Formats: sequence, C-alpha cells, structure tokens
Amino acid sequence: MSTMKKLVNDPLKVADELLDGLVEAYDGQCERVGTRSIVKRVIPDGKVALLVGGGSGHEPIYHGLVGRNLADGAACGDIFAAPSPDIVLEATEAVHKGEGVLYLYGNYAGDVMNFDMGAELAEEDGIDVRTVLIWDDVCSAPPTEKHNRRGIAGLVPIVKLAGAASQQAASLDELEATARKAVLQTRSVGVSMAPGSIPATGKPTFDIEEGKIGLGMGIHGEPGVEEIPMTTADELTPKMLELIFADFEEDDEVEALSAGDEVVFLVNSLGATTMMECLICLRKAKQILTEKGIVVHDTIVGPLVTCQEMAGISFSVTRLDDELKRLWQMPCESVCYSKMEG
Amino acid sequence: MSTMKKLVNDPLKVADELLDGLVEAYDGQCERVGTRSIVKRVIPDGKVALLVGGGSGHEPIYHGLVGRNLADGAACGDIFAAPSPDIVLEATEAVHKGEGVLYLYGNYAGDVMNFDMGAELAEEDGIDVRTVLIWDDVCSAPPTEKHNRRGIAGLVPIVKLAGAASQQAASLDELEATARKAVLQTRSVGVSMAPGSIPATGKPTFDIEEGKIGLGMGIHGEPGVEEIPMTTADELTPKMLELIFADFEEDDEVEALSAGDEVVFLVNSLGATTMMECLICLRKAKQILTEKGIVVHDTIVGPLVTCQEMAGISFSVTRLDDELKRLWQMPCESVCYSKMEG
Amino acid sequence: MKNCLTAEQVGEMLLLVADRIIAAEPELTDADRNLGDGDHGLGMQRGLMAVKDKLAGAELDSIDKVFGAAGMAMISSMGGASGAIFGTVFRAGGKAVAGAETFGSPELATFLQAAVDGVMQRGGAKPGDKTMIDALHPAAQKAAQSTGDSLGDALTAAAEAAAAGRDASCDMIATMGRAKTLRERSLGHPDAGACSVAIILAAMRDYVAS
Amino acid sequence: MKNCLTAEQVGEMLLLVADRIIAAEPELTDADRNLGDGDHGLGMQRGLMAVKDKLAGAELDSIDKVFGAAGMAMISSMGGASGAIFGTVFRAGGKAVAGAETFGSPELATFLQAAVDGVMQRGGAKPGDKTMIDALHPAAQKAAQSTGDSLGDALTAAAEAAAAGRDASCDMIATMGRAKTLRERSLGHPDAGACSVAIILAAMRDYVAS
Ligand SMILES: Nc1ncnc2c1ncn2[C@@H]1O[C@H](COP(=O)(O)OP(=O)(O)O)[C@@H](O)[C@H]1O
Ligand SMILES: Nc1ncnc2c1ncn2[C@@H]1O[C@H](COP(=O)(O)OP(=O)(O)O)[C@@H](O)[C@H]1O
Ligand SMILES: [Mg+2]
Ligand SMILES: [Mg+2]
Ligand SMILES: [Mg+2]
Ligand SMILES: [Mg+2]
Repeated sequence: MSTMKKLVNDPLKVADELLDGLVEAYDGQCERVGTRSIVKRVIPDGKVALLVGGGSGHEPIYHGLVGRNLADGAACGDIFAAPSPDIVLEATEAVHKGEGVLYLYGNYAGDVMNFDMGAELAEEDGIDVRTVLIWDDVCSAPPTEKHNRRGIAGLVPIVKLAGAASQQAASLDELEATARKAVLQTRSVGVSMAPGSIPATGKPTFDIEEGKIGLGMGIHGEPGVEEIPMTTADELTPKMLELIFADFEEDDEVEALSAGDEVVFLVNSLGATTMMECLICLRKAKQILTEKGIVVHDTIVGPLVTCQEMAGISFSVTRLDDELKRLWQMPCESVCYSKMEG
Repeated sequence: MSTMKKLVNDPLKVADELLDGLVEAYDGQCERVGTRSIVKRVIPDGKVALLVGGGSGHEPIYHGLVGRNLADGAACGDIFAAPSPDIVLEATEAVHKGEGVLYLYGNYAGDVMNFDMGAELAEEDGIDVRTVLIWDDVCSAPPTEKHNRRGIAGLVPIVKLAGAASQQAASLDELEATARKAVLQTRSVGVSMAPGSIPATGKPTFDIEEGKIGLGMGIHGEPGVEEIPMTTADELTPKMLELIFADFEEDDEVEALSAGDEVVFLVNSLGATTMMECLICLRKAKQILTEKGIVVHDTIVGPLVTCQEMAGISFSVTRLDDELKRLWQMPCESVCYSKMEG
Repeated sequence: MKNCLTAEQVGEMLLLVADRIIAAEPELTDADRNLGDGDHGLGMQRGLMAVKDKLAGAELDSIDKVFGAAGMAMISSMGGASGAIFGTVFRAGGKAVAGAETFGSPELATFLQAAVDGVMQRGGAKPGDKTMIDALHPAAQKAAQSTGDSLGDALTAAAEAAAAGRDASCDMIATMGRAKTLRERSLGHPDAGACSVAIILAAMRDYVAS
Repeated sequence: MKNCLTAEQVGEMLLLVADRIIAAEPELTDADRNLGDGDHGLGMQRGLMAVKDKLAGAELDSIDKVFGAAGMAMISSMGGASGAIFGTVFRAGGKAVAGAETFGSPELATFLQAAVDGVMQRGGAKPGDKTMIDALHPAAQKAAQSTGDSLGDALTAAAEAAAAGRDASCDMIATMGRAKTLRERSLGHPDAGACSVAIILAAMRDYVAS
C-alpha cells in the first residue's frame, strides 16, 4: 500500500507546502495571502466576492476551485481541519471589493464554527458576509434534517454555478439566492472501499472489512450509514442512484426528478479508484438516467474531491433550471475543473 | 489495498465497458465506432485528421484526449494491449475527411506493429497515413537511441499541441512537422513507489521493495532504470529534473534548456499518488526552474496518464517556440484535459 | 499542595496540560478514528504546542490574560472543530475570571461554567450529544458544588467527573459533528474531545497537587 | 502417430495448441510480469479463444486457410505485441504452405522459416534480442534439418529446440520490447513470448504423436 511511501517533506507541513505548489499551478493567476489562503490576483472593484474553503488533504478541492469564473479565494485549513478564524478573516479581507463576501463551504462542525468566528471578525471591520452551507450528502441525514448533512462532491457543480453567478451578480443577495438554489438542487451519494491515510501518521482514516463497501461514507472517511458486501459496478450503481432519486422525491422543498429534467451529473473518485471504474459506473448510470427520461446536460468524471488515496466513488446530481443552465454554460478554468463555453 | 476491490463487472470486459462510459462522458460530442474506437461526431470535410490510441487501463488517456481542438479519434486496445489493426483501420476510416490521417501514439512494440498493420490496410483503401511516435521518457534509452524510448505523460502536451495544429493545418505534411517538433521538444522522467493491478487478475503489474522508488519506471509498470531508496519530495524533485535538463543538454538535435526558454510543465500522477504530493513536488520544481531562468508558460497537475492505482509521479517539460506557444494558447476540451483560451 | 494559583502558576499549570495532551496525541487520534476523521490528537498537539510558544514568549500578569492567550493560540493554530471548541473553553473561561487576583476553587467553578456556556453557544451542542461537553459539563457541576473546598479537592472531584463523563459518552448516540451519521454504531466508543477534557482536568489536578 | 496431416487434422492440432496456451495463462502472465507488463498470458488466452471460435465456425478446406484463419483471429482479437507477432507466425507460415495438400515435415520446415522471416520483418527483432524469435528461430533451423524425418520426429526436434531457445533467452539481455530498459537486469528470466512458442510446438508434437 502506498500510504507509507508518500512523497512529502515534513509531514506536519504538508498543508503549507501543497498550497505553495497550488499557487505555482495557477501560473500567476492566484497568490498566497496571510497564513494559508489563496486568492485571485485580479478581482474587479465592486465585484460580489465568492470565498470557499475547508480542510486540506482533499485536493484538487477546495482551494483548487479558485479561478476564472469560479471562486475568488479559498481559506485553507490544515489536513482535514477547518481553517482558523484568522485565516478566514485574511481571505475575506483579500477578496472583498466593497460589495460583500459570500462564504460557500461544506457543512462540517469545524468549518461552521471557524467560518462563523471569521465572519464575526469581518463584520467588525464592516464587511457584509453571508454564508451558504453545502449539504449534498443524502446519506448523512434524512430529508427532514437535510441542513445537518455533510457536504461532499456536489460542491464542485455548486461552486462552478456560484462562481459563474458571481461574475454577474448585482448584489450579495442575488449571489446568495443563486447559491442556495444550486445547493437545494444538488444531491450526492458516496461509497468507499478502502481508507486513505493521514499524512502525519500514515494511519488509515478508518477501517473497513475486506470485501465490504461503506455506503454513504464521508470524504473524510467518516463511517457510512451502512456496510454492504463488495459487488459489481452494475449492481452498485442503481443502489446509489436510487438513494438520490428517493431523496429528491421525499424532500418537500424540491420536485421529484422526472422525465425532461436537465441535470449535471458528476462521477467523483475519492482518490485511488481508477478512472476506468468511474467510467464503467457512468456507463450504467447513464442507462438508468436515460430510462427515466432525465437529460444529462453535462457529465463530469474524475478525482475532484478526494481523501488522499482513499478508494471510493460518489455520484452527484444537480438539476438545472434556465438560470442555472445559462450559468453552467459559461467557461471556467481552475486547477480542479475547467471547461470551454457551452 | 484497493486492488482486490475494483468496481467492475466482467474483468475481461473492462476495456469495452469503460469505453462505453467514456462516450457518455462526452455528452454527445463523440461516438463509438467499430470494435473499440471513439471518434468525434463532427469532423469538418477537408480537415487533416489526428488519430491517437493505445492500450486501455491508463485513463483518462489516450481515448480521453479526443475532443475540441484535440484528437479527432482514438483506437483503443484492451487493457495494456495495443489496438488490433482492424480497430486502427476502423478508426482511420472514421476520422478521414479526404486530407489524410496522422497517427500520434506512444512508442511501444505492440502499438507500432498494430498501427503499422492498420496503416497498411488504410493505404490499400487509398488513405494517406503518416505516423509520429511519442518517445518522451528519457530514462528508457540514451539520447543517441532516443527513437527507442517509450512514450509516457509527455503525450498530453504533445497531443494538445498537435490537436490545435490540426485545426489549422493546410496539409498532412504541415501537421506531421508540427507534431514532430512537439515530440522533439518534450522530455519526461517518471518514478514509481507502488504497482497498479491488472483488472483481469488483480495481480500487481510489478513488484518493488518496500521503501524503494523505481526511477524511470514506465507507465505500464515496466521496471525503471534504477531503484533508489524512498526519499522526500525536495530530494527527489531535483534528481528528476536534472535528468530532464541533462537530456536536453546531451541531445544534439535540441538546444540545452536555458534562461528565457518558455515551457509547459506537467506534473503527472500515475494514479494513487495524491494531488497533495504532486503539488508539493511542483513547489520544489518551480523553484529550480525559476533559478535556471526557465519561464513556465503553463503548468498542468493531475492524474492524466495513469496505470490503474499505481503510485508514482512524472515530470514533463515541453519547450515552446512561437508557433507552439500560439497553439498552446488555443482553448481545448476533453475528458482528459481542458483549458480556456490563453 | 497549592490552594490558590497566581497568574504565573496558572501558566505553569497550562504547560503541564500542554505536555499531557501532546503526549496523548496517539490515543486521542485513535479515539477520533473510531468516530471521526482520525485527527483530533494531531489538532490538539498543534494547538498546545502553540500554547507553549505563546506562554513562553508573553509577559502575562493576570490570570484571565493567561487563559485568554492560551485560548487564542489554540483557535489560531488548530482550526477544525476542536480549535474553536477548546479555544473557546479557555477564552470564555478566562474572560469569566477577569479581575480575579488568584485562581481558587470559586474561580474554577466560574471558569468551567463559563466554558460550558461558551462551547454550547459556539457549537450548539447540548449535554448528551456525545461531545466534549459530556465531560466538561459534569466537571463544571462538580466544581460548582466544591467552591467551599480546596482547589485541590475541587479539581480532584472535577477531574473524576470529567473522566466519568468521558466514559459515559460511550453509551451516547452521536448527534453532532462527524460522528452523527454513525447513529447506533457510535455506541461503545468514547468521544475524542471528551477524552481531551478528562486529560486537561487531570493535568490541572496533578499540577495543584504537586 | 500421424505422419502427414490433412487440413482437418491441422485444425485439430491448433485446437490442442489453443487449449495448452489457455491453460498456461497464469505462467505466461507471470513470465511477462518479470520483464514486461504482466499481460502476455491474458493476450494469448484472448487470441486462442478467438482461434477456437473461428475454427469451430468456418468451413476450412485447405491447410493454408486453417493457419491463415487462426492468424487473423489472433491479430484481430489480441492486439498488443503478441497479437501482431503470433498472428504473423500463423499467417506468414500458412501463406508459405499454400497449395500443399498435406502438412508433413517439409511443410513444417517451410512454415517455421516463413514464420521467422515474417516476425523479423514485422517487428525488426533479430535472434539474440530476447524475444519469441529466440525460441522460434532454433525450432525453424531444426525443422530445416529434419525434412527427411517423419513429422513426429521433426516436431520432437523442433519442440526441443524451442524449449532450449526459451531457456537460452534467460541469458540474453533484452534490447526490444518492454524489457529493453531492464538491460542487465533482464538476465535470469525467460522471455514470455519464447515460453509461448515452446508451448505451441510441444502441443503440435503431442498432437502428432497421439
Ligand atoms: N458542536 C460541537 N460542540 C462541542 N464539541 C464539538 C462539536 N463538534 C465537535 N466537537 C468536539 O470536537 C471533537 C473533534 O475534534 P477534531 O477531530 O479535532 O475536529 P474535526 O472534527 O474538525 O476533525 C469531537 O470529538 C467533539 O468532542
Ligand atoms: N519486436 C518484436 N519481435 C518479436 N517478438 C516481440 C517483439 N516485441 C515483443 N515481442 C514478443 O511479445 C512478447 C510480449 O507480448 P505481450 O506481453 O502479449 O505484448 P505487450 O508487450 O504489448 O504487453 C514478448 O515477450 C516478446 O516475445
Ligand atoms: Mg478533522
Ligand atoms: Mg501489454
Ligand atoms: Mg477529527
Ligand atoms: Mg505484456
């Protein structure tokens, strides 16, 4: 197993060193700010700012989603740890161009507490801050408690849409409303086959029985809602999609997914799961979506939201209305995700 | 280790099923042709065609490089096996629009023999075929025998450049010349820490001592030129870059890399190596390149050329002249690699 | 046996707390592996190393400043849930004893109660949610009943209550934080943060007893 | 003991070859793991299953058609180096015996020599490069010296030479194909394709002897 053989230097400095590398990957588009934030070099005055962030160790997110028509900056924590309030404040001040800042990040206790403390400090400096939490993991709480859910891979389409919206938003209210809609229309289900390892200790983030799959496993390796026997791509794929369909159905706040709906579909690898496996699952998933008459407007496949070399996969569905579709079609570019117009 | 837990169906059908999935990932941009090829739906009449290809199991390449301003099609073999001549012929006929077809693929005995046989069949049908081999792996033969080298991750910038050139090329000669230049100016060095596994057998593609790194390891897990003790990112990175610098220096056909040269720099993960590790190595590599006065025009980081869940990393340097720089700046989009204009 | 601590002694006490937590990194990390993401010990280690640096450097002439400096050092250096939570323990607790010349059993009670209130306000968890509150809250209650006793006795009682609370957290079903998706399966494991609280209070007790 | 094979018998012989290669998949795959990418057995298995289907289906009334059909089936189904190489063995070898009514020791010699020439032309390797040629070439030489003997004796000699060639390949330094970067470290392992050649000729021998 490769866990013991990571190409790093001081295991306690990986979060800082990877961020230095990330800045280089942006070829001058972004710069490092304060303790551990990455921010676009050029943010037009009067732009409503979009700030993302979270723990490190899940690259290419979150900090890889800063870019053209994407986020203006990211506040980065240590490995699997939310950024401290000081870091959030430094990032907030750096992206703020007079029209306020939207915080858009995954719903984890640590992130909420630290971003909230950062927001309190920013507001003392007279910066208008709003927060939209990402809670797309349907396996982490029932629809009635969906605001307690974790944020997983669905954050990629959500940040893509919010980033596009932030280019045009007339006000922080407007951006907040669009981001909330993107979150409401995005649902994900993940599974895991094997743990990643924590760089500092080399220890696996969790244990799972050989031959078992953790259904609903979180991207930090939080145990899933159920352990099921290892199975085939064609057996597992419908199980996962069913959970997504059921959630759209049971949640009163959204319509059930139905024929004619247009969606963005993301097949995410948690790290060690090969593109080959993702594509084999996608093949089956597309058959099922097509049978239901659901129109996939755009498909994304790859290791975008990872947990080190964790083996696992997730599906995310984002339903597009006319506004979201128009935003989706805007080009974007970042280390995590890029697309051309259309 | 995740190798025993792959999400597949029939292990002997993975190459076909992943290709079906890949077609879905293209959202209608590409279609499956013949036994196992993927081809763009719309190729303008009179366009000089670009065909890539090779064995499966290295996703997102090769077949993921078909796309906008990239390849017109790919002939796909089974896992780690070159496509048969029939497949090459089917792909050739599908992409041919009257102005001939350039074959651009990695230099492996199996690929050369099969593409050559395919070319012989295509020429019987009156299709003008040229072949440019990719041989960027400097560890696989000395500069004097560089045409015996293997093709590794450098194929990504090479295909990106050839794909851009193919949009404008007035003739097959012109495209061939540009592709040859891109190959000549591209050099790579890879290392491996742990093997991937063959889907059909679950067996590792090779064995490597715990605590050792295979320097110059091929993307099929071919043993490297030397095994060195596992070390840190900051120790290994200069070693790898030195081999690339030395090769540009020793090869009479190219100038040594020197201050002011503009390059594209690719840090590729072979699969299980995390983006975190790639970025930490990039950080050091950029320091070294900058000290030498080499200007990195664009940086690419990620698992683009993989060998299942193999742990390893490679660096590729492509030197740009004015023509190549102009071609690089064209936008492109595919499952493997996308960028906006600029 | 000390009965009332000066600001300087409070600083010494926190250094012992720091060393104990740093030494416990592996066990705290393991506790978090069972229910969380396996990094609690690493975060606490980071935070309490920062506390040691901060206390070494600064000229801290009052008790509340010592606690406040420690809390800020944890918040800034740790991040994560525990950075906010444990930083709040010392910041909120410290604020509550502002003005006190010495730290005795009445101040301990004030400190712990303010810490509980601060943490509950910050994170929204209540006793029984299987968080560090389930060790901190019983400790605060015991301290409230021990204001007549010596600081040593009060801390002995509080540390005992914290340890009991940590053990009791095994039988709780997580409803907050990362562990909440485990539901029933979170039974049988103590909460990682509760383990830290027990270590912290035991260290305070031992300092005072020494 | 058969001395001259009809087209039908050549087909039966190839079915035995197929079963032997398919059974040897694990050992051939392992051989390729040492020097290559660990898939030689899988490719050969794929190819010879295709050969079985092809021969089962088709009406093949001449020797060259039987070999040719087998060669084409391997080329189309296998891909990889071995698809081209081993497909060429049967296609080129088969072409060379076109017109022959029966397959005896003279045809064997013609077949193997044409196979060697075809493979060398296709892949550019020479004897000594540590490829399947190092088993095929000695077999062809022995067969050339055995045109006066019975087919059984000729095949016994050729199979022996192929096995010796496979063993000799252990002492060769790879200069072609995936193994070439190993240089000296390719010593001590036989070439995977050479192992296949030895199995193929042994199967042909055993069929004729039966
Ligand atoms: N809302 C909360 N209220 C009180 N304590 C909490 C809360 N959320 C988490 N905790 C505590 O934090 C501990 C986890 O800390 P740690 O693992 O360092 O942070 P993270 O969860 O960000 O990885 C839990 O064991 C729990 O005791
Ligand atoms: N140029 C060549 N000439 C003759 N035989 C070759 C040549 N290249 C490879 N081979 C044979 O093919 C074998 C490898 O086959 P296989 O592993 O199936 O293909 P691949 O190398 O594409 O994985 C080698 O062991 C060698 O005997
Ligand atoms: Mg954490
Ligand atoms: Mg192969
Ligand atoms: Mg944790
Ligand atoms: Mg092979």
